[in-house]
Amino acid sequence: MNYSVIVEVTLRPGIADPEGATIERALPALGFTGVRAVRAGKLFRFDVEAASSDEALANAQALAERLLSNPVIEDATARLEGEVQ
Amino acid sequence: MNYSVIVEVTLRPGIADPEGATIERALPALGFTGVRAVRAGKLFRFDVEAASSDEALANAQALAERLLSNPVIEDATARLEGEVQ
Amino acid sequence: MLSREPNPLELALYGVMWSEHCSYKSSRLHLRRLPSKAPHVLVGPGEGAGVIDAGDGIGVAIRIESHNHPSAIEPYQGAATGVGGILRDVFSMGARPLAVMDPLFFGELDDARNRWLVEGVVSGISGYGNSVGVPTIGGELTFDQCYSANPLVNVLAVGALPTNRLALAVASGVGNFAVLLGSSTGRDGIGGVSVLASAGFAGDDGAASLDDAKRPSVQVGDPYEEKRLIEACLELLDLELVVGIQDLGGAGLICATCETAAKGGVGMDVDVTAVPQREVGMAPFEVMTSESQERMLAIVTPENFDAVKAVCDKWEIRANVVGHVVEPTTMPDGSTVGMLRVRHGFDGEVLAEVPASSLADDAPLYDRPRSRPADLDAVWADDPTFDEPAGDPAADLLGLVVDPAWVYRQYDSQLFLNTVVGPGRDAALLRLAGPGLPASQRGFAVSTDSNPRWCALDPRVGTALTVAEGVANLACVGASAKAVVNCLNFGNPEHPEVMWQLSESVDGMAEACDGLSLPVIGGNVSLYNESGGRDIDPTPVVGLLGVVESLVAPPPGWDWREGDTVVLVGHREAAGETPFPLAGSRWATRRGRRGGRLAGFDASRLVSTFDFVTGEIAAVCAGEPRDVTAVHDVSGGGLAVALAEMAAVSGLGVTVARLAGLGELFAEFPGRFVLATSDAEAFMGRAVNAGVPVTMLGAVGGDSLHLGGLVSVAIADISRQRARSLEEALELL
Amino acid sequence: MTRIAVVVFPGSNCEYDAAAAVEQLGASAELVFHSATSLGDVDGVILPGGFAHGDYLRPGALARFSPVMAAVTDFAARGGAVLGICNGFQVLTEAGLLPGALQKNRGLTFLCQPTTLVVVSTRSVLTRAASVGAELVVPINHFSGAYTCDDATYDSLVAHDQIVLRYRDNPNGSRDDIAGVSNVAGNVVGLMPHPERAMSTLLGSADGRVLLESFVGLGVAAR
Ligand SMILES: Nc1ncnc2c1ncn2[C@@H]1O[C@H](COP(=O)(O)OP(=O)(O)O)[C@@H](O)[C@H]1O
Ligand SMILES: [Mg+2]
Repeated sequence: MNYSVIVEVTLRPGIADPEGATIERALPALGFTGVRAVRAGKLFRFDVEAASSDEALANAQALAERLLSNPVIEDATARLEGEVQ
Repeated sequence: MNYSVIVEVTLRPGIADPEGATIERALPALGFTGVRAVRAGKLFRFDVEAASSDEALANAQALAERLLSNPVIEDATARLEGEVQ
Repeated sequence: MLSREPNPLELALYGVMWSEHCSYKSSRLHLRRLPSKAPHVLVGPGEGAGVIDAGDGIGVAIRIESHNHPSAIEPYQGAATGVGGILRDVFSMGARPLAVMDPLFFGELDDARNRWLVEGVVSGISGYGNSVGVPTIGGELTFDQCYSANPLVNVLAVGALPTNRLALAVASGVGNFAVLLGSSTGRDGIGGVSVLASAGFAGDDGAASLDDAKRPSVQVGDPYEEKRLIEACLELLDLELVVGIQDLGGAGLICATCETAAKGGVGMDVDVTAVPQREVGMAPFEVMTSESQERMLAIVTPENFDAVKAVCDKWEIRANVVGHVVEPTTMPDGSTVGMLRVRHGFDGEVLAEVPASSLADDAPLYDRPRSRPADLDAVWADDPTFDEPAGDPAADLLGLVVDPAWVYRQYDSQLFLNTVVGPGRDAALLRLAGPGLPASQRGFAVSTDSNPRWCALDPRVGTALTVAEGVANLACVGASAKAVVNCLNFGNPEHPEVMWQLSESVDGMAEACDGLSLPVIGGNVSLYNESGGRDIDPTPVVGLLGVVESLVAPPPGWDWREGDTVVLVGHREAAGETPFPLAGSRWATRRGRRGGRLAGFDASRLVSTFDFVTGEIAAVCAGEPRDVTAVHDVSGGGLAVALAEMAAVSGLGVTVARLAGLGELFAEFPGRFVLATSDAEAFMGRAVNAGVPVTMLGAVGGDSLHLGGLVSVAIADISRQRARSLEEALELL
Repeated sequence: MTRIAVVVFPGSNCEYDAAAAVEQLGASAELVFHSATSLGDVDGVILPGGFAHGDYLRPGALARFSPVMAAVTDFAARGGAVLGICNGFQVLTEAGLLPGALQKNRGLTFLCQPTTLVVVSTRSVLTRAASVGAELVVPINHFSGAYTCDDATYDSLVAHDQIVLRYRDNPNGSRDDIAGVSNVAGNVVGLMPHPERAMSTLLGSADGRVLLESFVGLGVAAR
């Protein structure tokens, strides 16, 4: 079976996020008010071949932690989007 | 009211994704098999102050399209995560 | 020191300030033996950066520092924040940063984690250095098992200033404000210096648990903030709006406030609530010791504060008054002491009160036990010079040629239109020019060098030879050496063998600097570098700064031309004498031979050779007609590698008729140069006149390198191997 | 004397270099801070290289909203000569003044190295003084330099002779080896290589001169 997976990588709480902070500082000048706490992260979408959805998710989570993020500063979570052909 | 929002920015179909391709190439050496069609994107999380959840989402979608993505190569979608204090 | 029991906050502040990293308590005793004086030294060790007078009203500031332990945990951010920190040291002197160099040391690349570290560190330096807008013009790249899991990431920065803009980190003027500039303060790197740089990597209990314990210490760099901070600070100094200025580095605000107060002989009240905080609920200890990046402390008169604020607003930099300079306190015995007070509100509760100088200057001084390693004689006896079989020297040569271009291509090496010789050659050579500097035709040159293979065999001689190698590299671009900075990367100082290595290394550096008339104007010590429970090989990194008086034409490169004569300046191996030593060479190390004795360090012999080569090349730079067409010093890999690199770059071979043996091919010791000349007779005449040993090696031509019947190899093979070997090892090809 | 405005965004870093190159050619250069709402009385504008706003979000994404960009857009619409070098090129595409977008390099690393450019069109303010087919050695210095556009845009680029420079050996995965493009009128040009870094043999190459000479000289006269 093939499963489509999404991995979100975000900076851990307390870790400085210069990109998010810079975007937030720029917003009022662009006419966007009332936007706060901007945090920038990464997103990965891929297909995993596995015997079950549980196995697919476990593989994706392992991949997320080992390759797509550095657990010292980032959190990574995988979630299943659905089955694909 | 304050709403927590997530914006996902992904490359438009047909636009080359060197980052996704590089990750995909590196996988077998790390023992990950059966992973395909890797696409890399960006994720933004922020809080929006608005009168209603509809307004919050509309603001976020506008921000996503005007600033957070480049329509020449990227698609952007905003979704509501919930209310925050 | 205090005539009472310190409270917990005070104790904690002492703990951080007296840590190894901040106080140099194990090394200070030894560093005193380094010579630091010369007429052209404007600022010696002890300030943010050393500064020399380079002529034409221009001062050049230089400083080197390690960021080893942070880089082992988060290579990108560890390296990036290393660049940020060293730049602040330089612009805190009033100098505009003009160049960065990055000596790097990693474990072998057959290990995936080491490959991950290499890619992370290089992209961190690239990401920060390019974005902050300072060219990275060179560095070093060394692989050895001893750095596995404990990479060394040293960063050197050079800046230039009109000598009248020189700024010092001093607080004076009672009533003046201490203004915090730049980023808000978070919990980044709380206790970072004491936690990270003063403890080793235990190794056996597994990397994961160790990473967990150290997680909160990771700092994230923001080159964009730093770029604006540089522009704002230089503008403040140009407008003479600050009394003193200091960067916030290790131990953050506490270090900057107590050091500036101690230097000014004044007291300072610091209000923790006035510090802009990125996170909620930070304790005073956290605010005072956070190592959040991109922050500076400026001492400003109240009248100038509005003008300071205006400059900071323009550059979108925060500026908050966090301290007041106050009168020193009169003690019962009549003496006066500048007190550092940490308060909750300027009129609020005093949370800590300690003499500023006791925090800054009174750290204990250790004379840790030293002992010569017990196995040293056995190591010396195992000398490859006498019994290692020749094997296939051509294959050895191909195994030794590596072009680090994959690394330095990732660095902007050209910004400011100064780079005459960029990375990839012997030393970098830049025009001495930049925004706000007086006009000058001078150039400055920088080289970083190290040789842990030599220093493992003999830290004293190895370090002395390393200094000489730096001078040789400068000579290749026509620059006269003016000053030395050093970064002493060693193992655990609680091991007597490590302290012996450190002490020997300092003596070797002192001997070389005395012999070559060079002042040491700055340095940094990184201890507790251990991998898998084993101390790293002693790794003193030497940074050399030189000046070219007239730079109107580029110096010769490595590329010789058809018909040129290739000559060797420096000693040849004489028949019947002891062969050139192969101990500590890259050739021997590749064969697993790590023993033997080094050649000695002989200053008088080196000086005449260095002066001759420097003069020849400086003449080319000055635009004088010369017959020298190419130059390269003999260093890592020996004469064989030097010739192979020149052949590869030129696409033209050379045939060398006679070579004494493996020693002449692969031995490494400074003081030998390969030059090419279009007029051999004239060149030899000048060398003989200068009393410098010189021999003709052969004529340029053909598409192969033939070395004395020992090596015959096609240039195409050398070029391919050079270009590919690093990326292949990184598994990128 | 030809007057050139060099725009300084926070995070720009090649502004002094661009100004020095322009002055070397006998024109005058004025640094204009991004908060300015007018360019003053100038004959041309350069958006220099660097990392405007830290390149956060995307290179050029925040800079294009700077107040000065309204003046640049207006100047371009009136036929003024506008040159974006490297980060400046990225700003111009984000601002919609040039078609396409610049993506990360193929190898996912920053690249600072000499490249050989081939002049494709002389119908631009940057290439008027050059000749088609000429090869110029000019360094690149970027992470996001791979030119990208959809097929319709590409066809239109070709139809209107908007491809100005190509790489001889594509270093970054750019579509059709594109190193620089212009708008239809040819008065707005962006390129990833740095001609201001190729102004003297002391620094390795003087091949950038012909490009900047076009820009400060002929380009303006043709307005
Ligand atoms: N980490 C690095 N960053 C930038 N440049 C480097 C790096 N490592 C090596 N280089 C450059 O590659 C060239 C060769 O280095 P090296 O072999 O150490 O030179 P040498 O033997 O002359 O001291 C030098 O120009 C050096 O600056
Ligand atoms: Mg050398």
